[in-house]
Amino acid sequence: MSHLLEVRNLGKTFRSRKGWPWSPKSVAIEPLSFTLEAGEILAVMGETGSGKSTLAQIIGGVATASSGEIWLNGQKVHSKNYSQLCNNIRMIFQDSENSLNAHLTIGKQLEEPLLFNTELSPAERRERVNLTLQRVGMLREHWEFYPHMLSSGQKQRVCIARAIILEPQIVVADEALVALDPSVRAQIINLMLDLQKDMGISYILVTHSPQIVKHIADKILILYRGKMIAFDKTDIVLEDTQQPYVQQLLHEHLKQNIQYNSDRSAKIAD
Amino acid sequence: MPQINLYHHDETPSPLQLVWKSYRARFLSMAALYVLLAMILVVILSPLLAPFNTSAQFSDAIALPPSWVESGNMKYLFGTDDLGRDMLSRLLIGGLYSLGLPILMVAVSSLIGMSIGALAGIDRTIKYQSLSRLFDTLLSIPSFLMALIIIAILGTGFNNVAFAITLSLIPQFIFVTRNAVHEEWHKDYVTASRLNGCSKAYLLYRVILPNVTPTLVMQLTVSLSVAIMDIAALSFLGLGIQAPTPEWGSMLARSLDEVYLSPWSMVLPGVTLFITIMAINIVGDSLRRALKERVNS
Amino acid sequence: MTRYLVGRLSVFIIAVFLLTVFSFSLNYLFPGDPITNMTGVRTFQNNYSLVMELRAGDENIAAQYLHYLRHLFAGDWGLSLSNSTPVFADGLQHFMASMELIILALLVAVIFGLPLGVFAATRFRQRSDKAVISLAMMGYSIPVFWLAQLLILLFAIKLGWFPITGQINPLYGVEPQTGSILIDVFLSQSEYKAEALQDALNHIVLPVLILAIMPMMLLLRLMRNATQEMLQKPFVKAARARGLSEWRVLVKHAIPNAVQSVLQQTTLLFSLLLTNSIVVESIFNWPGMGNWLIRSIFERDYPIIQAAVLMFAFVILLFNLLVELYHGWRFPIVRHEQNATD
Amino acid sequence: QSEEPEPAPLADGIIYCSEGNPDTFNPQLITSGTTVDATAAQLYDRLIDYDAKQQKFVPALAKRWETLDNGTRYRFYLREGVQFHKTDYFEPTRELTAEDVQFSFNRWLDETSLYHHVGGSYPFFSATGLDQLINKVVKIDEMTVDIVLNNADSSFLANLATDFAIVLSAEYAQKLLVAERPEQIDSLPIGTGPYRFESYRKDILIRYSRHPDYWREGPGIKHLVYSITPNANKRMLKLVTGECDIIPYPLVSELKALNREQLMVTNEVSPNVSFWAFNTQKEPFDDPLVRQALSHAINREAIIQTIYYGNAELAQSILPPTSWAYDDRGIQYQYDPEKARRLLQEADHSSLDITIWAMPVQRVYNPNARRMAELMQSDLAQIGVSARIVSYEWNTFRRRLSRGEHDTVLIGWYADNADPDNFFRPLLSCAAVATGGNRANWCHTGFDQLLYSAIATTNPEERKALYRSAQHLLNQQQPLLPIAHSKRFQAQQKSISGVELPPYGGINFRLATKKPVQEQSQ
Amino acid sequence: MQLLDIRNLTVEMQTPQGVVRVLDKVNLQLSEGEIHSIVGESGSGKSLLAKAIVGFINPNWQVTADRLWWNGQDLLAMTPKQRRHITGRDMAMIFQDPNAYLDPNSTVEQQIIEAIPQGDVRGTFMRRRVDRKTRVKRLLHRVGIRDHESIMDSYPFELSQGIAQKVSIAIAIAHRPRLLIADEPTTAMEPSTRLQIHRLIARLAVSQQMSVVLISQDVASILPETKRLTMLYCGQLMETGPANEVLSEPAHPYTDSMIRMSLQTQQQLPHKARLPTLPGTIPTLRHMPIGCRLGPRCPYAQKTCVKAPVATHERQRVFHCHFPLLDTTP
Ligand SMILES: Nc1ncnc2c1ncn2[C@@H]1O[C@H](COP(=O)(O)OP(=O)(O)OP(=O)(O)O)[C@@H](O)[C@H]1O
Ligand SMILES: Nc1ncnc2c1ncn2[C@@H]1O[C@H](COP(=O)(O)OP(=O)(O)OP(=O)(O)O)[C@@H](O)[C@H]1O
Ligand SMILES: [Mg+2]
Ligand SMILES: [Mg+2]
Repeated sequence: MSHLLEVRNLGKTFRSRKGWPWSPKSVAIEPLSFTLEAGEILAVMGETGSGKSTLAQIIGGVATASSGEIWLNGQKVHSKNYSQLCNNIRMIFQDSENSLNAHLTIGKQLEEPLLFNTELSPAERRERVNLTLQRVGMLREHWEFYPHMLSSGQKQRVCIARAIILEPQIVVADEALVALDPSVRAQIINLMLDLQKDMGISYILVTHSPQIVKHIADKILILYRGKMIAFDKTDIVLEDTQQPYVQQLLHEHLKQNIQYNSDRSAKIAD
Repeated sequence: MPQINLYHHDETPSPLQLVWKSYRARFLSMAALYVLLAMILVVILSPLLAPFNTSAQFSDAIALPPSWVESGNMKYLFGTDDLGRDMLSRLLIGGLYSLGLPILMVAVSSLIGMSIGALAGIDRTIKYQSLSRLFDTLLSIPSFLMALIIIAILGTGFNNVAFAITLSLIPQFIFVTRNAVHEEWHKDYVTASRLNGCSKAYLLYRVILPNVTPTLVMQLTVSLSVAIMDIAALSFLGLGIQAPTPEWGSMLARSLDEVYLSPWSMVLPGVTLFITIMAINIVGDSLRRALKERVNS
Repeated sequence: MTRYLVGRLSVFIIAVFLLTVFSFSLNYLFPGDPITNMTGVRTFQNNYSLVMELRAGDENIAAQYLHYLRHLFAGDWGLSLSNSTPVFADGLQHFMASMELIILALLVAVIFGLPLGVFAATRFRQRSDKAVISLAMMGYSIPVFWLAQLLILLFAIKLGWFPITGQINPLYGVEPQTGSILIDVFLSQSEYKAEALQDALNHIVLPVLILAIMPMMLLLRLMRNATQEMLQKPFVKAARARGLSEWRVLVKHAIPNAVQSVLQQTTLLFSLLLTNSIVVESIFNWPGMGNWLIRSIFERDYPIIQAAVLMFAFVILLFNLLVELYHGWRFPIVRHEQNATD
Repeated sequence: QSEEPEPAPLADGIIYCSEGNPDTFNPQLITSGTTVDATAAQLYDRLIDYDAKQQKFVPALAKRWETLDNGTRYRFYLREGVQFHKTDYFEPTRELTAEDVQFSFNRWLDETSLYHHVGGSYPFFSATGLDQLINKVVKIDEMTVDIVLNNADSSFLANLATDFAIVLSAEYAQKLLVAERPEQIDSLPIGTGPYRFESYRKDILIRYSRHPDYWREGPGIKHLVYSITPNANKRMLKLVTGECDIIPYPLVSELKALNREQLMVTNEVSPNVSFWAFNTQKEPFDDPLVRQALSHAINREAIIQTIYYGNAELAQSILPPTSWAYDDRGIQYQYDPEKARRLLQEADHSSLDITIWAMPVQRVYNPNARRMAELMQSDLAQIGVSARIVSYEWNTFRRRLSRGEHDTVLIGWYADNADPDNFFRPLLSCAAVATGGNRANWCHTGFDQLLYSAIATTNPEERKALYRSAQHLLNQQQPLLPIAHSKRFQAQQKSISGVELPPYGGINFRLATKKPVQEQSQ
Repeated sequence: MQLLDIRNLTVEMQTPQGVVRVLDKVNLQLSEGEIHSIVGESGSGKSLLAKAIVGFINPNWQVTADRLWWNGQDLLAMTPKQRRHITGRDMAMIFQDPNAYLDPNSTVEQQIIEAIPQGDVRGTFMRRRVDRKTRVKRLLHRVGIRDHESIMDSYPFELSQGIAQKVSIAIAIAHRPRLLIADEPTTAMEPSTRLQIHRLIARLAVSQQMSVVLISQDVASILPETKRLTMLYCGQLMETGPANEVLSEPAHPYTDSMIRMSLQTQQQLPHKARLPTLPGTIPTLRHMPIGCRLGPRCPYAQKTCVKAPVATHERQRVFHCHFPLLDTTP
């Protein structure tokens, strides 16, 4: 049986400076391979500049790989084939502020993928958009809104709505949780988990936070200067004490603990 | 929209409406806009409004001062020039050449320049930094100089001047459009739309265009004032629209010979030119300001 | 810096190269015989065939271009069609005369424009700011030829303070050597040097003033907006929070950064300055490039048109290069930004 | 403001703001007034001069002359001790001799002369037929020259006294031949005149300085500068600001409006005419009917009022009324658009597209040709003729004009001498077609016949009759429409004196002086 | 005596919709050498409070307080100049995005030198230069930058975020302030860098005898050394008290949910379980609820919550809630 997503020897090099044909190339990602199954959450970790975003962008179709292949359900993914990509892999960006078009209403923006990838009638499209808006916890009235009228949490919800409206199998999120308030962050995590439960979506999550990784990831992929130095189930990576780098990345911050009287707060209903 | 808003009880203005709202709030901006619109209207209607033919010479009213001066005559509101031609009619019809023609030229050159600029902006073949730097460098040659070169090649004359200025305005449009589109192109929202599988045309017209509209409108105002200045300066130097045509710059140039006998023939075209350019500049400036205010809020 | 320098210089060199290609092609675009347009030797003159041979007139275009380039760099820019004087030597004098005017105007614009802009920014949206800025708007919108006429009427005719044409009273007998009148007076053998210098200064005031007004107003507005923007920036607030005096914040932090952003728009400034210099020189009979160009267009003196265009474009490129180099040298962040973007 | 004494260089120099660049520094080569103004009287001397006050010829380089052989031979006795200019490009070793006179005349006369082809053509001499008239120039001895004519000619002495018949230095010419730079004789001039050449910058100035060894009374100033200022308005402003001491063709009415007391405007009657010439070798102007029709269409009264501000007289003939040969028969070609339209229809041209070439410069006879063209444009529009105004830089303008590229041209003429012949042959003879002086390109054998018969006789009555019929013929054929005879104006600082305006063109700075203003007012 | 004593600080600003209280009767006490954390979500007025302390409030805004004392002196009664003097001498501030708060066009060295008080360096011109340089080096060492040579000549854009933050701390402590206000100094940083900065601040607080006000969004990112903790929500003070007490026994429902939302404290939560969270979103300025602003989101809210709760004092702790989780009955 084929995997949902199989990445084979994917690598990416950049010219360090465009315009100088003879300038040396820099390696952003050295060839790496991994697989992802349906309904899994894969967390990608690593320090700044280790190539996390590059990897996410290649899988999301924003950038093209210099080498290697991506297979989806046993089919090869062609990087410029947007319709194949759209229906299966979608991307959420870090900066919800910039990833929405300031001059289009939310409804129009959500309609866009439907317009280009389905044959739905306008009424059906509208219905689908409304449904999706509700699914991410927003109202049909938001159709008429412009992005600048929404809070950052709502914007991130719209981005998620845009990602799931075509019912993809994989959603790639590049540091999508960083800029959010704690309460909103928890809401969005809940939303993502709910969606996974409902629709069986797999996530590829780029993040810095070991807490989040520990809580929701099924697998962890750790990059160090473009090299994949660990890829396995979460608990296995967490237990792995061989690599100091991995330990540093995952554990240092977990030490600091707060004694918290949990009996009291049991009063709070979920 | 018959739906009820549950959360927000305000209207939902689009960003462009917001810009307009903050533009509208300033008295000076609106005044300049009204002046400009009135000018354009007057220019469009000038063949109807002009009381006399521009070349009609009234030998009984040579170098008559404007009507508000004691020796003036109400028949000739702004007085007459040294050949006894009605100043008001000449100024009005002159607007066709000094304001109408630049508007036309800017329209044509913006159409051409923006199309090329938009294509260049999204074209990945011109991605080399040095190459685009080079274009930027070459585009820094002023439009007036380019117009002069074209006139040197083609010779003076109405058509050649119009052609020269139109041509010389195009590079600025290419430059501005290309940079604006290029900048937007790398923003996340365009990437997102691209990932939605949008066609290039959709990307350009629906996604990017609204975002660069204010920049382009601003460039339009800049180009318009440049075009007006250029054509007036060329005519003033005698290389533009030639004498009997009542272009404001050439009227100004020929009025110099009688500054003392009929000062109004120099003051009036100059003031008209000045007000027109100032109105355009204020509109452009206010637009920039309104835009900044929207971004800040 | 080296990389930045090399990058800028190579762009400059390529631009100059393209410029020569352009001016070469002008010879073919202008009406008449290309060789005549290049050299100023008319077809019926007896040395035409010699020139034809020298310029590879019957070989292919590439060879002609190479010859053209060689002559160009050797300073042989042909002869004027109207009076057969060597274009290059003439051009140098006109060039210097223009530069004198332009540089002085630029200085005036900078000396008055920048401080006024800063002043307006510190009084942001107060009455004095509004006054300064409306004045700037008016100064920026006034057609330069009209302004020149008004100022001539006021200062020269009504008040009689300044003369209106030329560089110096010709009776001082200062012969042009460099073209720049102040230098020429200095070099001249005249026994009335002091008086001549004063006369020359008197001549230069009005054109410089008129030429400076528009760039000055532009600079004022740019500087005001930039300073104003900088005063809103976090680092300025941080500097204030550190207890630095307002003056120090302005001088040490706001102004240098504002200057950096203003410098990015100098292209506009130069094109304004050069465009206006053409008009002003024509009005004041200033023997500079602009005047030369306009006259030669009237006289269809193609070798001169070509030379003037070449010089103008070269000046612009050079100005831009110098500003960019200064910019990159003084403000390292510029280098950084430009190396980072593609 | 001019309380302080001026520094020396300003006190002993005069600036004349001329209206254009000279074509050359040799008036033999050209008829352009600008060139003549800049060179003839300043750099050179002639054998004889014409004294307009006494109305007679006076000695100049020739201290006396006599007529021999029934007026076909003139003998000139040259003045001794006449020095040529000493400059940094030439040092004369000898004084003026017969050789110089012979060289100067042979330059335009003798096609075998080495210098004949250096300058190109000699329009004045060919237009007046002087080159045909003179047989040869004979050197009798060092200080005596004979000029031998083919036939007696009443206008000979008059032509000899014009600005064109100047004397060059043969020694300089010889030196240049050796140096293989003969063309330099016209660009770095050497003469015997009151001023010597210093430098010339195109479009900017010509610089002269006093000739220290001048043979007669010279100027009271050391320097003379021609500051080249084509724009009339600018010339006037420069006069007001004191940058010019004298200007030609002032905007008289403007100056009066300015009312500055240190300035004065002089005017003089001047034998000149401005006219509208039709290129008769071009369709449809080869048809006299068309020319007449167009002539009726022009409101010349209005032109006199608006262009000349009334300072001119409506021209009925090409000859000014002051000339003894003038034919006064009332107004010719009355302003009559109806008639014009009718005539045009008669000639089968109900609508016409023409060009009017208008001079870019002011001349005595026409202060603003372009504006005049604008006026005419609207007049012509009334009879259904649409006219386009064409103008080039002055030298280009004349070059193209002589190639006959124009349809019609607004130009004019002012007399070089007192003889009525000077209005006819240089302007309308067949010979003038070839030299480009005939702006109408009109060659009429009958008319030429009349002119030559008038020249051949010395009987005034007979001549008068011949010229009358010539004018009559002209009136019928109408190759050109005379427009106005203008007064000649000159504006100057009151501190300048001694500047002479000879009635027959040119300007003479020989006796110019400059006095500080205070001295004068005492 | 308290170093800083703020009672009922209120900041009101004019909006097109009317006057809005952006800070509503906030109290803050701080004693010498103490680390005080202020926690709240975005828009809760944390930065505003900090700005009110250093006196950088938009002059059009209305600032009132029963007491705004610095070291016994009333800050509100001072002229701007006096206040600036005190601020410049005794206080320092660092911010979330260090790069934006450093002048992009001067080197690190120049900026640190500028922060060194003039009176500290004496002697001849040359001596002063050398002296200044050694001081800069010492400061850099103190904030844990060993590679001082290259850092000194760098421009801010050449620094990584962590280093830049260290530099801005160096600038802040250059004049040995008595109070350091750190406004979310680590929010956008990687965990390892964040840890470094936190340790640095804690160490400096002890070694320099500085009081520190640390502002953060999240209870997870406060310093372990924190003495007291203040919770803000929408400009209202929710709860304040000794940090360990507040964290282990939150009295206010908001504090409680903030703690529970933080994954750091939720070790026992099952894998992929839904997280506890407050419903709804933070209200915008224009739509502030009346009374207790947490009202619409509070799981315990009842009718009385439309009235602003009064402060309840419980030993060291103060909280504003009608229905506190803590048993307050004596
Ligand atoms: N467009 C590009 N051109 C050249 N180099 C690039 C480009 N994009 C990324 N790189 C380089 O590739 C490497 C990986 O970058 P990437 O953005 O993937 O890192 P990251 O792990 O996402 O870092 P961060 O945590 O800061 O987001 C970096 O060294 C970066 O400099
Ligand atoms: N300059 C300003 N103009 C208008 N409103 C402002 C301004 N500064 C702050 N506010 C408003 O004041 C309130 C408090 O702002 P403040 O910056 O203190 O929040 P914060 O708690 O620091 O939030 P964050 O975590 O986002 O930094 C916010 O609602 C904000 O919208
Ligand atoms: Mg990244
Ligand atoms: Mg904040």
